[in-house]
Amino acid sequence: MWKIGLGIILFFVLMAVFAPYLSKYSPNRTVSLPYQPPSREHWLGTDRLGRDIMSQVIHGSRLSLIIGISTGLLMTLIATGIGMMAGYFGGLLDRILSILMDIFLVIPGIPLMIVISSYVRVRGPLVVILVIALTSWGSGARVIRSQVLSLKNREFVMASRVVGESNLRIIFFEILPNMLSLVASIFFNSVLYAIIGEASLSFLGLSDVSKITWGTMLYWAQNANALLNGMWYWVFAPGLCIVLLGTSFALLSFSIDEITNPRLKAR
Amino acid sequence: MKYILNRLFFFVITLFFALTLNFVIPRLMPGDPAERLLMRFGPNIDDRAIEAMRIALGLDKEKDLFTQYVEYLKNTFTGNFGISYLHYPVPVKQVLASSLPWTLGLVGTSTIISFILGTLLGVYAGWRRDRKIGSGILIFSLCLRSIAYFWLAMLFLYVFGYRLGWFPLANAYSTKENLYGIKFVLSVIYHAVLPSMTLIVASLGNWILTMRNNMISVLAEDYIILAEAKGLDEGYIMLRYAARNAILPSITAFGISLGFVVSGALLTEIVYSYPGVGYQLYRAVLSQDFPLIQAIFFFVSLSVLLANLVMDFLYAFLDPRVRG
Amino acid sequence: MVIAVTGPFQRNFNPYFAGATGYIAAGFIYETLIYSNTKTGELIPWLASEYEWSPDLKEITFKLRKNVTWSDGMPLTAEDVVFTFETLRKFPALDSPGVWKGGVTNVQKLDEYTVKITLEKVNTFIIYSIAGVYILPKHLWEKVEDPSKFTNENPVGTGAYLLDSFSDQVVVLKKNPNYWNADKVKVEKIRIPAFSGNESAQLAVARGELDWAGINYPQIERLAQQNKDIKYWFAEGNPVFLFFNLSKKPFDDVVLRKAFAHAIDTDQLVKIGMTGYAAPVNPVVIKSGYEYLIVEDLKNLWWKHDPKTAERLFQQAGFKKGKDGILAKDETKLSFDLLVPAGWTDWIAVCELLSQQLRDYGVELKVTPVDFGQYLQKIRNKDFDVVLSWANYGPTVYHFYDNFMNSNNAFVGSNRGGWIDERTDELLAKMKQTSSLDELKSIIAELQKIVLENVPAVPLYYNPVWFIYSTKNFTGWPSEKNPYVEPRITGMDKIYLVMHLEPVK
Amino acid sequence: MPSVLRVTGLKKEFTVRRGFKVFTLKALRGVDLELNEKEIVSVVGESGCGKTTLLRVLARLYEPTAGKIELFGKELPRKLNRKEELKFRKLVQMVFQDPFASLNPTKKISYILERPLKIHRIGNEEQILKNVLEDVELTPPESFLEKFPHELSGGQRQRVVFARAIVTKPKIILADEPTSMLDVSIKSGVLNLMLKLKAEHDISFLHVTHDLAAAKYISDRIVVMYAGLIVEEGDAKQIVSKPLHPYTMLLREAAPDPGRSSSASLTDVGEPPSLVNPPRGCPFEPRCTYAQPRCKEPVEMRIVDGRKVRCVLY
Amino acid sequence: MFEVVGLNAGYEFRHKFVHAVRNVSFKVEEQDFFGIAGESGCGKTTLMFASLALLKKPGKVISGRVLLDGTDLLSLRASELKQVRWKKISLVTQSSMNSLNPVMKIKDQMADVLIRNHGFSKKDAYELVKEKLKLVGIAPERMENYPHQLSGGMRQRVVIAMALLLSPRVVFMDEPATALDVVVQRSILQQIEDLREREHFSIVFITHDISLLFELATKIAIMYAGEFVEVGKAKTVYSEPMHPYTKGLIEALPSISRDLDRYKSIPGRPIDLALKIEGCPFRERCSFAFERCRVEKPELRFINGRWVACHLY
Ligand SMILES: Nc1ncnc2c1ncn2[C@@H]1O[C@H](COP(=O)(O)OP(=O)(O)OP(=O)(O)O)[C@@H](O)[C@H]1O
Ligand SMILES: Nc1ncnc2c1ncn2[C@@H]1O[C@H](COP(=O)(O)OP(=O)(O)OP(=O)(O)O)[C@@H](O)[C@H]1O
Ligand SMILES: [Mg+2]
Ligand SMILES: [Mg+2]
Repeated sequence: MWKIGLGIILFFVLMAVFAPYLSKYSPNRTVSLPYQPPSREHWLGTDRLGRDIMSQVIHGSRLSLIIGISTGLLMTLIATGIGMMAGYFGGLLDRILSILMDIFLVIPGIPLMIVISSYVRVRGPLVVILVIALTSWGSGARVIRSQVLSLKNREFVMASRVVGESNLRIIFFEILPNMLSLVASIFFNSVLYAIIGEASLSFLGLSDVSKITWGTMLYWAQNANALLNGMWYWVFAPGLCIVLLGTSFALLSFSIDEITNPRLKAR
Repeated sequence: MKYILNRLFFFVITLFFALTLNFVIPRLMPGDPAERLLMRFGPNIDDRAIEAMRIALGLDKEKDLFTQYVEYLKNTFTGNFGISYLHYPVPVKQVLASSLPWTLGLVGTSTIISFILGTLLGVYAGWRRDRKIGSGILIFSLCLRSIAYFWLAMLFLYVFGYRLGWFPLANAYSTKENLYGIKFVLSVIYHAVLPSMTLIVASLGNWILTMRNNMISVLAEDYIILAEAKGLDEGYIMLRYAARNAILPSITAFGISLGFVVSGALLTEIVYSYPGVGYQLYRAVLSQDFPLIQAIFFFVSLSVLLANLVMDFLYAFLDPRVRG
Repeated sequence: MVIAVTGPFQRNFNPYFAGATGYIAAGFIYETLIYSNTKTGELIPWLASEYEWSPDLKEITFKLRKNVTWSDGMPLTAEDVVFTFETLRKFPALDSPGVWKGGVTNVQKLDEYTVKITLEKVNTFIIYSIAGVYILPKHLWEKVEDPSKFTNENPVGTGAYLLDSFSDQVVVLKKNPNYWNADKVKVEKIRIPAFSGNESAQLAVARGELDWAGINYPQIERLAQQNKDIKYWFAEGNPVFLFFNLSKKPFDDVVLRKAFAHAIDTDQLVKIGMTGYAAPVNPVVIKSGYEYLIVEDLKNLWWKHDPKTAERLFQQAGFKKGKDGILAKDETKLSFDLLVPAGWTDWIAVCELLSQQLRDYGVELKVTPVDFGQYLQKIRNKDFDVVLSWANYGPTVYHFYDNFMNSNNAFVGSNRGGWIDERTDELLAKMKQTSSLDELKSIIAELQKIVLENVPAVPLYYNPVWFIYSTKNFTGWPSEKNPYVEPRITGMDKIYLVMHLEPVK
Repeated sequence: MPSVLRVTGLKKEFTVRRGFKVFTLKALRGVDLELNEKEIVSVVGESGCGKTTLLRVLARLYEPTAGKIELFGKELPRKLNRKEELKFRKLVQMVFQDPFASLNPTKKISYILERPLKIHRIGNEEQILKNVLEDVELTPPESFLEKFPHELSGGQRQRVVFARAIVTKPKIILADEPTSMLDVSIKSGVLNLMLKLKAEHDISFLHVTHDLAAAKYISDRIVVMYAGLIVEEGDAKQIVSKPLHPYTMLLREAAPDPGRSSSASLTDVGEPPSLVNPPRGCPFEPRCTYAQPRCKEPVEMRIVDGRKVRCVLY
Repeated sequence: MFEVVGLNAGYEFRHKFVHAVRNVSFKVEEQDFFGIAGESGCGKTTLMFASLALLKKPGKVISGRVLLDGTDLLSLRASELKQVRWKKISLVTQSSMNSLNPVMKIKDQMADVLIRNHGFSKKDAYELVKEKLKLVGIAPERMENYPHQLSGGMRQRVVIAMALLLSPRVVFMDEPATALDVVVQRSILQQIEDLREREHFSIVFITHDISLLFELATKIAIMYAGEFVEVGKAKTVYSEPMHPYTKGLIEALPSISRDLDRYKSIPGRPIDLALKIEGCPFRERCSFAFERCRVEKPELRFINGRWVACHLY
């Protein structure tokens, strides 16, 4: 299953890298009349500014991927950092951080993101990345924490304490390498979450809609009433890309769990 | 009992945190709501109206942060969230009173349906994990998990609302005529079909996956093997032994995932013009209606927290280990 | 009749508030003394049957109609009018028309049906402000502690309609049988369902469920072809400009501004950016209906899209293309953030086009959608280079020039680029104190010259007043051919419009 | 023989939280113990009686609640700075129960063995590693250095664990049931290894087990623990052949022994007392067949036949 | 009475076949205490599941028959199996601590098989439950409890009582007490032995702790790498082991009553069950191995009153 996931991701990565070669037009350029139906010239027609939608789908993979992956990275970083601190050091720190995790876990993400990004006056990919990452690290941190909690009491960790390893070394050299698969799984999940999150924020117009991502394409499509005007493909194409990319990350995350989690393995 | 107290404690802390967050965020950012309030008139507004609005909103007076915070807490607990900027001079309370029930109804029913359906599918997928049907359900749920709620909403709206014309395109009940009694109820249900279908389908994947994984964990337990050795029938083992235990972590997961569902529901409401808080929040954000934003955020958090609390109670009720 | 309004609704029928139901109250339920028709420029007596300026232009006397009653049966009297004005004075939040700020010093009852309004100094424009004051029933509102916070859930007005039923999803109005002008009103019921925004209202339009929708509908012409009942007319609204920050370099240079004016292809902006729904604007920003004010002699100064001239002017201003292909002079590079309010999609589209167009000359405009509040704040703080914005046209051309060029309005009002010029201010002051058309004409002519020579901003198009209607149930709608009213849902225009409708048999 | 480790009045309490209630769990309730040079002392006792806790306190993985620990006659301060800690770690090593869990699965054997050398700045000579591997009878050493733990069998892993414990040439090894997870066929190999290390490297072992037979085989002395207290202590052979304390007798009865002719009836054995509310007197009193009223009062350690026993019978 | 004939079973695992039970045959007589001992991973649990027709994917029985009173369990249909299981044959699983459903009351999880499969009324079922609980020394009131409310030893007893509900002929026990403390373990084993004598059932007892087996079992089978290498009376196998593996085990085992100066462990490690084994599986670790052991696989033969698979005899 992970092969399918990896295949799809690779497909989109290649698409992003070679976007200028793959697309006929610059995605930002008015190259035709607005609202042209699909034709040989414009496979997916043109948008309200007469820009080629196909080129936008291709170029949209760039920012969508970048935002998705960097948000995923940041989220994983925060989750891992906080989860490990809470799990390893325990005590009051753990209690405080745990409550914080739970809070961020329970408070509904999108409203929080909406609220925050509506107050942050600057719009742009960076803001989107920060907003999503800062509000959504809770579940990852919780998983990491419980894993650290169990690893911390594993005997090899105690053994390293007995030979005199320092705490930092234990965290990063003894515990972390044993959690890489978990961290990877969290990362893939975070990317999935980030891709959808970005799309949602963009769809609401809470990101910089002049940058082309699949999310902003949906925003424009919605604003141009694409569905009512029979331009369903304008809504369908970027949405499908989001679903595909999301699914591929979900597949990866799932496969990692399936392979490494002994409980999910065949008995 | 101890468990319950613990959860109550968490509830209070989280609520307090949400409240404070709610207070802090807007104050970290500068801004002039009066102008935003008028922005939705677009470029056809008169500059003089802005000044009048500032005075009306009491934004011309300064107060220190602490006083504001105390006032804010007091107001929150007395249910006084001030006056909505957007619907000036309607109190926020009233705006919420008219929108919260819609969201609660919509999210409540569809989440329960979706959870039950997803859990059943998950039970089956876990039970039949080695068969085609199990993998089929699994892949289906992985795909569903990657669908953005609003996109699904748009597709449904297009296909079932616009193309096929089976369902209404907007609103929570018919606006063509005034309906009363049972007719009104039917109209409400009819209007809720598409939004709730969206919510059900979009959140289904999550429940399936959670339950499937729990099932598989549970299926490795010795008591399942023993139950099989006893010669009990499959269905009985699947439900009474496996699912009954697998549901426990699912319930916790349910509370947690509720945040995601509510998030999705808000987006869905926007697409379907459903008059719930999601749509209000969207409009409040567009017009920088601080009091309304804060109140909605507060209530959404409160509802999710309450639901979590209920789930915790349910958990305690279902798990004798916690109950005892 | 079914009208689309953005909802969901809150029960608030205070006509001084701009919420959705406030719109409904203003005009349908509450009325003004006179009605100022911005389309035709007419002032039509409404609750006042006539009014009269004193010779020194410092007093106006209104005579009220005698047959007007409140919907609870009480008669409308001068008391109510005085009360309303006094309320606006006591609660400045309500004074959105700006009567007191505009120089009114006293409102006085002369007899039961006569009111005199006194002005501090001559200001002929005040009549338009008075046309925005909705008269409130004293016998009910005097009990209200703070009218600026009063939601007026059960409105009692003089208007043509009564509230029939209310819910957050739909407001229903029915005809007021005792309306003073009842025989003119042919629409028995008005149903106003709440829509969450353009998309859902658009869906309803597409299904032919609406008689009147004040919304943008992309590719409306397609729909109009499919459904013969659906018609539209996108009238000229406020003009939209590319404003330069005149207070700093490099836009203090008129040559550069002129270069921009020639470089921009407004046709494309209208056709693609506004999908053809905006009306083109002339360089002197004089709307249709006022063509008589255009000075033919100045037409040689009018600019038009002309790449050659533009390039020449850029050069003349001293700008040369650098290595990156961007025009530069010394330290200054022609690379700017182009501000536009976030969420205003057609405007953003226009900005994208502007950016594309100017790129060809070597000017880089980075489209920067910002939150609306910040947008206004940035303009007010002169913290911008170029911005896509609008100027309030007001009821007449005169209002427009005052809004657009008065130094009082620099940065804070419609004079967004900060045009500050003594001669302009003098002319504008003179304009308010005159009642002679010839004098006005000559003032306007001089102002036009100033505009053409200095290009304080580049006018791009008139923002459309969205208006989609259906002839299935009613006829008599205003249209491009019969523009008797500006088809807005706000204010008094709508009742004036409704009075022209006839049900289809 | 000089003592290398002496413990007096060692107490360890855990704070256990259940919801809002906080309990104090008294895992060690005043343990006195001495470990001499080149000596193997086995601690035996029921599950949960505090054996592991005792070792972990001594290894400074847990902080003791009270009590004195002397190492080579010098009292250890309660808090060690990094330098003191390293010095301590160099002398006192620990071996854990589960050979599958006590080696980091992501690291090669060479890494695992090198780390102590690096930490204690002993220098990273391959020869040292090879020597230790030979010491623990993993030959040829080269073939093991590059392996990952999962490539080794349980017995081999446990030997690696011992190798890691001895690279720094410690004087004391605390061994927590090092054979309980191993298969019967290789158990005694590890026991023999301990004997060998004691003889060849002058290492003293404090060895925790619940296998009385194994304890008898390798130890010089046996200490019997019950509910956080030492109830009997003495020569290994003597304790097994002639237990004094009723609990030791029970333990002796319970131990599997194919050579035994007949076994006493042990059908109802009761359960150990709660450590949250331990009995004031003899902890074994509730289960003891010889219980008397005076057992309800605290019982002191007595010396009988050169052995120590905490029972009123003697 | 209960007989396993030529059983081969294993697991499909990553395109390999782990052949965990290799041609195992044995017979359990009435009231036997049949012990199976062997190193961890040698296939004991697999043997048990295969014998009970309980082996599930990826596990697979390749060949063999399991005869209980003459019927082959492996060839029965599910509905027939349902009748046999628990009534004639039952089991106590490896970690009995987890063998109880944590969310069901003791009485319900004990009685459900009676009510659902064997036509008991509720009342009769609970009566029987009470009776069996008394048998293992647990107060009948305890049946209202949930598993977590019982101590480990009590849970273990409940599982044993459950296995005895329908007075089966044969009870399989897979390491029934290894997770428990020595003292508790001993008392439970004692109880099992007492029960067996009173209730007249046979036990197939699986463990890796052979000292325990030697003490308790009447008959013992030593398993190595999926095969039985020696089968015989427990006492005689202990006093005169024949197979070098059995010998090695006994010599490796510190014992309380026997004083040996030195116990030796068996060198090497068990062979990988995923491999095809040529010759004697033990030969690599055997100090007596000779050429024939490499090429020819020793068959289990009856020598001196017991079965041994070794070329030495
Ligand atoms: N970190 C801890 N926190 C709380 N309680 C603990 C902790 N560690 C041990 N205990 C408790 O202290 C008591 C003694 O535990 P310990 O592990 O020392 O027993 P043990 O003799 O090693 O048992 P076993 O033979 O099962 O290993 C037990 O009741 C245990 O539950
Ligand atoms: N599901 C499985 N997939 C693949 N291999 C398996 C599976 N279950 C067990 N095995 C392998 O089959 C062999 C026999 O396992 P089994 O559980 O029968 O051993 P055992 O003798 O019961 O061991 P223990 O004493 O540890 O319980 C082992 O090598 C094991 O790795
Ligand atoms: Mg222990
Ligand atoms: Mg087993």
